[in-house]
Amino acid sequence: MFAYIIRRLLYAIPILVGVNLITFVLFFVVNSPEDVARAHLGEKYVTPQAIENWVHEKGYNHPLMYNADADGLNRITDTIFYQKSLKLFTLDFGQADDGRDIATDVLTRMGPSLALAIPTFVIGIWINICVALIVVMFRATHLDKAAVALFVSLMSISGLFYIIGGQYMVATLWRLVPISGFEPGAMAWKFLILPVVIGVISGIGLGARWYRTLFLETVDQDFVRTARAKGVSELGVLFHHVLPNALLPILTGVVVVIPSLFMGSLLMEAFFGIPGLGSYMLDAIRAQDFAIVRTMVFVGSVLYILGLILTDISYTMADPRVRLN
Amino acid sequence: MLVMIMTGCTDTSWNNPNPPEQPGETVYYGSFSTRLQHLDPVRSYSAEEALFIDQIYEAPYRYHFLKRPYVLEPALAKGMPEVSYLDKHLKPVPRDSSQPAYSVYIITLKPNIRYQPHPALAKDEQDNALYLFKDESSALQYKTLYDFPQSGTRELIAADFAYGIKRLADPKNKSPLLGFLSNYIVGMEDFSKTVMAQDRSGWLDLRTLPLEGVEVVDKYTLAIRIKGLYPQFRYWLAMHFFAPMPWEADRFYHNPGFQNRNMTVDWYPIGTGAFMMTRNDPNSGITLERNPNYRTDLFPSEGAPGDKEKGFLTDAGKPMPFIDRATFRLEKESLPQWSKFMQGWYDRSGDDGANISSSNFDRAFTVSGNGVDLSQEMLDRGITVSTELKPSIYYYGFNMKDPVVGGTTEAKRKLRQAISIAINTEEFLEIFANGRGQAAQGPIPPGIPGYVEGKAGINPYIYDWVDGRPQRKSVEQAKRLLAEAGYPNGRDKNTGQPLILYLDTTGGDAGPIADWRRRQFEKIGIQLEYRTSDYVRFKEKMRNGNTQMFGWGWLADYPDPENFLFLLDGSQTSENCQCDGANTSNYDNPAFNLLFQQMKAMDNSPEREALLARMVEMVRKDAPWFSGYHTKEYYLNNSWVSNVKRHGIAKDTFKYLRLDTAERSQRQVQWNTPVVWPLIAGLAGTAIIIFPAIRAYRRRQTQTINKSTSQRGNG
Amino acid sequence: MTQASVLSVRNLSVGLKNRSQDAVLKNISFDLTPGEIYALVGESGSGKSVTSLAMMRLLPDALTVTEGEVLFEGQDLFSATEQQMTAVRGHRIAMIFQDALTSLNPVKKIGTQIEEALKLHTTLDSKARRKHIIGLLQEVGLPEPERRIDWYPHQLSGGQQQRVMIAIALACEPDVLIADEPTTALDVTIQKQVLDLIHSLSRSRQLAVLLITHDMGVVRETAHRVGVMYQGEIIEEESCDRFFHNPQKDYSRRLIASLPDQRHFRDSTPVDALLSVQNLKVHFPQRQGALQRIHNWTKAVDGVSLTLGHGETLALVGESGCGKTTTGRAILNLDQPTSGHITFEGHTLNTLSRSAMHPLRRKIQVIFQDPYSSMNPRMTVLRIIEEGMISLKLGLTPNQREERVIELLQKVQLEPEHRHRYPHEFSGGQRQRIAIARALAVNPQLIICDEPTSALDVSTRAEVLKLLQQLQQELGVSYLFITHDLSIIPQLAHRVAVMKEGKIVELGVTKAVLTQPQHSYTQELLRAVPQLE
Amino acid sequence: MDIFTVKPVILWTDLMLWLLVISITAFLFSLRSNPESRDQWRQVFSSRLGMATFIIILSYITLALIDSLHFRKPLPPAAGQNPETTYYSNKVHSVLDLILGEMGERKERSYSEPFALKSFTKENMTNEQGQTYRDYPDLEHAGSHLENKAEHHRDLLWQSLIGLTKGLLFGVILCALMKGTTRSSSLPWGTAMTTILVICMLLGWLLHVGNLYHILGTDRAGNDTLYDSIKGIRTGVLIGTLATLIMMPIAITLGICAGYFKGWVDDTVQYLYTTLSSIPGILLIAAAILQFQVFIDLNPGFFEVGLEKADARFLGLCFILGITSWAGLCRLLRAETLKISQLPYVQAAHAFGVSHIRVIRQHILPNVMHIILITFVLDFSGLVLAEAVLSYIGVGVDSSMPSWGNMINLARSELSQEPVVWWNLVGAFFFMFTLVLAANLFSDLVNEAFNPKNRQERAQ
Repeated sequence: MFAYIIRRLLYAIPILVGVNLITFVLFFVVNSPEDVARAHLGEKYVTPQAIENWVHEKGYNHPLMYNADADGLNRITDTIFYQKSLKLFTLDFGQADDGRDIATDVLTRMGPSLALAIPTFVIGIWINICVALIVVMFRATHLDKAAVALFVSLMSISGLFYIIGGQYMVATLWRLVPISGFEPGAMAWKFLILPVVIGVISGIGLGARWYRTLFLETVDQDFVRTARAKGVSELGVLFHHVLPNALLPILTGVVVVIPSLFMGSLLMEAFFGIPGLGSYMLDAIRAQDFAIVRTMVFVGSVLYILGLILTDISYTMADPRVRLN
Repeated sequence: MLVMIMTGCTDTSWNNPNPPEQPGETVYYGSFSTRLQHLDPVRSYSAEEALFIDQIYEAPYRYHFLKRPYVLEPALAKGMPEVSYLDKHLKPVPRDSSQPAYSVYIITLKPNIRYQPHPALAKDEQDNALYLFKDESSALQYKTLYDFPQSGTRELIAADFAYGIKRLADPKNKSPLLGFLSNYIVGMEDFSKTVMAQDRSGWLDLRTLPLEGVEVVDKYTLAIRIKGLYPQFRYWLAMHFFAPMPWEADRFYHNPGFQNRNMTVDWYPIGTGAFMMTRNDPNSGITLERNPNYRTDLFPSEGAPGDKEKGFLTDAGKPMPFIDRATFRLEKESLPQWSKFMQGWYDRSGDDGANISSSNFDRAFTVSGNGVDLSQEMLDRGITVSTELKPSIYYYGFNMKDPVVGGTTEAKRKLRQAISIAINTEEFLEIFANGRGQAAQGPIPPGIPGYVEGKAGINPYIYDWVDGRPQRKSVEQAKRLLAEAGYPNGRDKNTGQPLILYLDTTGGDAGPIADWRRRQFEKIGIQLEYRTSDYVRFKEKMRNGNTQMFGWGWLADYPDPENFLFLLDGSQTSENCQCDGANTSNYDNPAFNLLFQQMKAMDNSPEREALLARMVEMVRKDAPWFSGYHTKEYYLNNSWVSNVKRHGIAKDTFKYLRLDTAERSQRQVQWNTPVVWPLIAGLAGTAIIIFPAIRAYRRRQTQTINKSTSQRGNG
Repeated sequence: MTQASVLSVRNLSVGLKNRSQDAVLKNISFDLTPGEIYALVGESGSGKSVTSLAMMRLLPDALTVTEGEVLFEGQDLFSATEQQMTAVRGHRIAMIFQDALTSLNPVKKIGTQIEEALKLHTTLDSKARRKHIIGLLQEVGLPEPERRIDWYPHQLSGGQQQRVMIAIALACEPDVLIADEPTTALDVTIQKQVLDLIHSLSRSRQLAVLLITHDMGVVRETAHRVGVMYQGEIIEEESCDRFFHNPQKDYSRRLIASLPDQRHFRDSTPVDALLSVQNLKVHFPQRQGALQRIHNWTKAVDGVSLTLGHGETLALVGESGCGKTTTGRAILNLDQPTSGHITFEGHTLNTLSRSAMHPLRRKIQVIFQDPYSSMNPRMTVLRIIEEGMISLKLGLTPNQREERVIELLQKVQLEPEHRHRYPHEFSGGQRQRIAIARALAVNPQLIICDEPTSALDVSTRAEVLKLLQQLQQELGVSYLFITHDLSIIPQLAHRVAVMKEGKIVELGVTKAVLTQPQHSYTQELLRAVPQLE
Repeated sequence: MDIFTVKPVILWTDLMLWLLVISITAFLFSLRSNPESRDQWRQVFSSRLGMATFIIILSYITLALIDSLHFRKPLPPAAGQNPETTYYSNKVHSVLDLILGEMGERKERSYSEPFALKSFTKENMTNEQGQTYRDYPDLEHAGSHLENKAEHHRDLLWQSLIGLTKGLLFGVILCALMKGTTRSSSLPWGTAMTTILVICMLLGWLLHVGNLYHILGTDRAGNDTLYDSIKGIRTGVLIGTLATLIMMPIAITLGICAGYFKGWVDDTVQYLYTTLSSIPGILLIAAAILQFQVFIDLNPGFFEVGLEKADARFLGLCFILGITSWAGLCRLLRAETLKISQLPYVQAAHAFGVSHIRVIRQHILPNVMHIILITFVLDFSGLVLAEAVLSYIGVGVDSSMPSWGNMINLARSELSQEPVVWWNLVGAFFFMFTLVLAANLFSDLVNEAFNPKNRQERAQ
């Protein structure tokens, strides 16, 4: 197991390099550092000198990938790619193009993101599973059919409508919660409850439907029949035999996203004015702030890979048959 | 969920987004829409940022809060600057002598003005700065500025201004004005060079380096020498670029490792103003608090005519500021921001920029013949409106270098005039700006010397004066001009090729406005194509002058026609100035340039008016701009807010603001009674779903095989 | 036997839920008496399993009972409520299923799975339960139960898993045990043990056993009474001995006749070797560690040597996992041997490159075990059969190919127009014929038959075997016949090679090996084969 | 305007959409030969739901197709113009615009409620006496055919009847044609007919009444909301199909190669898709789109009319969406190929010395087709929804392209109005919801029919 994790981590390195390469190319294939500079300098009275300074200070005054007029190793190391992108491996995120330290921003913004994402995630899964189990209990009945129809309709509605509608009704019409905003600490739930509820509801359609199919697949298996032959009641079958086994495929879908929760939810944060990483990314992209984007991409992929490893580990815990190697 | 609702009930109303306040303090609740980039007085150059730092930093002079037209008054300075003139040998000469080589501005400060409490000024017993660190490791426990337990203050001295100006001259601080002011302040350019020559690894004490044009005469007196005559310079002295900066602060912020924690001047201001920044979270909000060391500053006792009636003078002579704390939340979306204002959680409809999105505007105002009135709903809520005609102009420009629309030939002029007529600016304002603006008759907006009211002030090439108001010439007129320009019905009179014009935008070529604009051109048979691009590309095109038509705008730095007409001065084209020229349409008219130089050097006077009139006429004739308008901003104030007279240029207006908190809290409760029935309905609904499920399960448990039908138990 | 029946099924009929007119079961009736083993025999799809599930009210959603009753100690189970039913299942009537691995919950310890039944139906406390479970495991003959009680199903062998199933079934001392194909998935030796176990249990516990199977041998060995099922009906019910001596219905006769004749052996005359395998080794690496270094080898085939003559059949016998299939694949050059020589007509196959192997491919062909997955479902029979001709460049025109295909189809007793059909339109037996045709298409000299009959019903199995022999006589092709079923060997193979753990333990003329086995393992195998008399 | 003088504009997306449709139909026909897949299709269509949803989707696609025939109208010849050269308007129309008739051109000044005759907001007007007063002004186009506003409702009813009957007639003709072509089988043609009739009647009504009133009102700039929603169909359908189409070739080749050849090929492919899928999708999309936009802006020369720019960006979006969803399909195919290549019939093929190419073409590809098909239908609805979100964030389709996402984006702020402006949201919602719902239901059925796992379950 330990060896396995080591191997996965080793395997992660080339992936991360690739990821960096992609983002890097994406940004500099059309943009020149000067463009970035102009985007970040003010409106009026911008002199070439000022741009020159900016580029120099931000360290964009190197060749992109390969430095021809350097010698030896410097040809590689004395480039923007090496100094900006590969530095990330040392978890040195550097400064955003507007001069703020990225690491601090990421850390401060992580809180709100998690405060929103984790409840949505946990409650969501819990509710989905419950709903799915109930539906499966009544499989092959009209209740089941109706439920599935409901699920499909629910998942056919764009998330935007859930958010817009929910915000409009609950916050504007009924004045039950603040429309948007965020206060850290005890007050937070007040701002979070609506986005969480909306997030959960908008997820039910897809989630419950998926879990239902998983459960149904398990219900048809031999060992469930055995359990029934043992005289286990319907509920017993569902909870002691179907659920534990159906959890395995659920794990693959669920565990992998857990680390990604840190990345926050773009839409929710935008609509509800929650200062999380989601909106951070959005702003960075709109402002063409390569420093932030490359960091977020890096962090994102690290978390993703983490998720993959976690998935495998959780698998070995849930399923005695699986051995890692 | 229910539990949370219960706890929610302890609050006055469930949807209060504001944190609880200490009893007895007056807190202002506001919002801002764009994330702040720079708070460094020498660097920041946007209205959004000025909204905050102008409360904190003070310049020697400021604009009178009430008087119109805009006039300067001393702020940190004791009186207005004494200006004297020197020839190139630094001999004093009278002003009217032909073009003195230098002007000297002597500024005398008020005594014992003190800075806000700030750790940079904290001292220990030996009177040494408390927070100076050898290396990064010893300062790690201080994550933000507010982690420092001690703080101190000291008196403001003339040297601080010198230091501030030197920071401006330091290229490292990336002041947008560096290039511009170098043309005026003597020795600034050399200073920049010498500074960059130094070792810039740590803190560089700028006091050690001389800046020829800036001289500290004594503790309270500062002399600034600028090249030639530039009367408008006094306006610059009213902007935060000339705010004092204590050298201790600069040293403090250069402590090792502070930079990495965003502890910079650019992030934590230190000023003498009425407020100081006590929380700066760019992601969620900003808090200003009353500066305990603020000097006695009394509310003005005289104002513009009519201010007394409007009640702007009720607080005359009272010490400012009137609020203890002002919290601003970052509101990226206009919808929630507006809703919160309507719920009474924000005191004003917004603090920065245009803050009533046009969809909300329809709700707030009723546009009637004689301007814009508050809607009944607003009146019922006791909401008041304060308007402001910004000294600004938004316009579309022709690139005078462009072969199709540019050039000074009669034909081209006619083409431009035709287009200027065809684009119905009034309709544009009516539809898209809800009449929040006034069509421009020339480059100079109202409230600025050179602007002429009434019949005399209209643009005769585009408007006729019909029963007491300017009326746009007819489309036929435009068509005629177009035909004369060689494009009958928008087709080349030789080839019949349709005339296709290209407009460069950053906005994208879609949406209602784009459609509308296309239709305007179609009226005279011209096909309009958009060339969209992001802001950077756009700036680039402008710089290289490879545009044909473009949208642009200008917000005045100071209320002087020079600040507008220089946008058309030949020396300001990108080509001539080798910079992002302010003269976007590359209008280079020798006669105009000549007059500009004269006008620039003059104080306001009838002669100057005459010059201005001639220049404006030239511009109207050549029509390098079209469809220009001056924005008129509307701000809504809840009933409990008073002393809210908008100022077109000055942003330091929070200290004048007064709140009636009692009324506020009472209104908030009244406006925010939650509607509970949906909750109960929801809970009931779920119960209704759960209940039959349970019963169905029961039934299933007691099920037997009924052979006749095919209904079966669980299988 | 005149004992009172503990459970009796009265004209039970089962139909599809939505279309209940076409019945799956028609008026099934039989009785079970304590201590008696009642065998329900029939080929796949005859409705044996449905019967058992219907009795337990465990039918899949698609099916539904249309009429009839199941009297357990006099009361009708169909009129009992679901709750009452749960009290009966596993407590009074217990059940074991065909595939033990899938029938056990993979994520629960076997101890827990047995305990569950006890929890439900007994009042024992946890300590007592554990004791009881260990007792059970001993009874069903699971070695060192104290340790294994905490194992997971996948850690046990197939036989052990089936024993655990039985333990679960017996946990609450039921009166009736329904065993649905309990041994089909097992090797002969294990099969014997399990059957013996059931047998002894039914005697010792006075257990009424309903044994559902398709294997007449098994029936002969264990059952007291026999019911023959055919298309959802019990067409004949008899005591075991009488049934086997004079069956009434001719379907029953066919069933019995289809059992391979084990008295006559094919005599073999030594012939010159077509294929010879010397000391063949096929090892698969086991990787481990961060860098995936090979730390060990699985020795699938470990030094096999054999020869096969022209027109000869060599049976390669062994239990699952003994490496017989791998040997076959190695000869086909589908698996790369680790060492050893495979010589075919003087070419050493395992040294040849892919291209050099190509011309030889037409000489060696293969027939696979599973008739369902051995043909591409998206190709017509024609294209399946002619694929080899095309790829091996027999230089035939499309028409010639088609003629050849027709001819082959006739040879394997299929209709020429079948060539335009798709595999899934054929029965298992027919498919196996197509597979044979495909193998013959390139008229090879050697065909490797990898368990070609083990997935077939008894009757079809006999036919396929007969066909293979005919073809051998006609074409003089040699077979390497890989199988686990000793009973079919005598009439099929000239010589037999018995394989165990990658090695050949005994190789010789069929008669010699089967009558006087030398190696103990061979003897064990033979003992396990169910005998009809 | 006669058809021959117009100048056809062929956008890349038009081309691809037509190609796609043609190829899919071809693919389906090729499948018919195999009885197994024929049964599967029969199973899909034998359910009423399957038939109905399919026809709904079909009508959407048809609209999209009609909307994908673009052309530019010629300008009337001007004085001094030599006759053989004709110049064209820079406005691009599609055949659908012709069918929709005036709907697109009938712009009001600003908001108006559905079916309203008067504007939504008061304006000040001058009466005969010349004094100004405030009231709701009449709409320019809606109900302009009425000489007496009083009979508004009666006229509405009457026109609706006309529209419905028109649609009905058309529908009947269609059904008749269908009856002629299709021999009766087990399929529920009845349902098909009714669905067709209903859709035709609805369309007929929309077309007829929509040219007299604003059925879904107008938006801020006075554009007919119904028109926008209908124009949004093309975008929705395109994004749903093209994105998958673009990524499919890569995914198929790489996935199958990885699964079949294993070894280093497998490692490389796995590396590729792990890398790609480990980049946060939204970031990748946003960054790519923004950069692509910059590229477009840098080379305005490539594009003759604005629409082509939007189209290019749209293609870019499809491509990047394809890239992001590429990994999933690739992974599936790899796994399936691994499984299949172990199956006896592939082994047998090896025993016959069949070449790799042939094995892949004959044995692997046909047997992973169901996966490709299922992914295709399953992704469809997801992509349509994604478009809305991306457009909201501002990295979706070009804002000049009519799309539901853009509509929602514009309509958001209208909720704060008093009284609330709901029709723009509702319009987008309705059209989007119908398509996605139909797609979801249909894909369910397809999945059920083609997924071998489900097939086994049915076998039990």
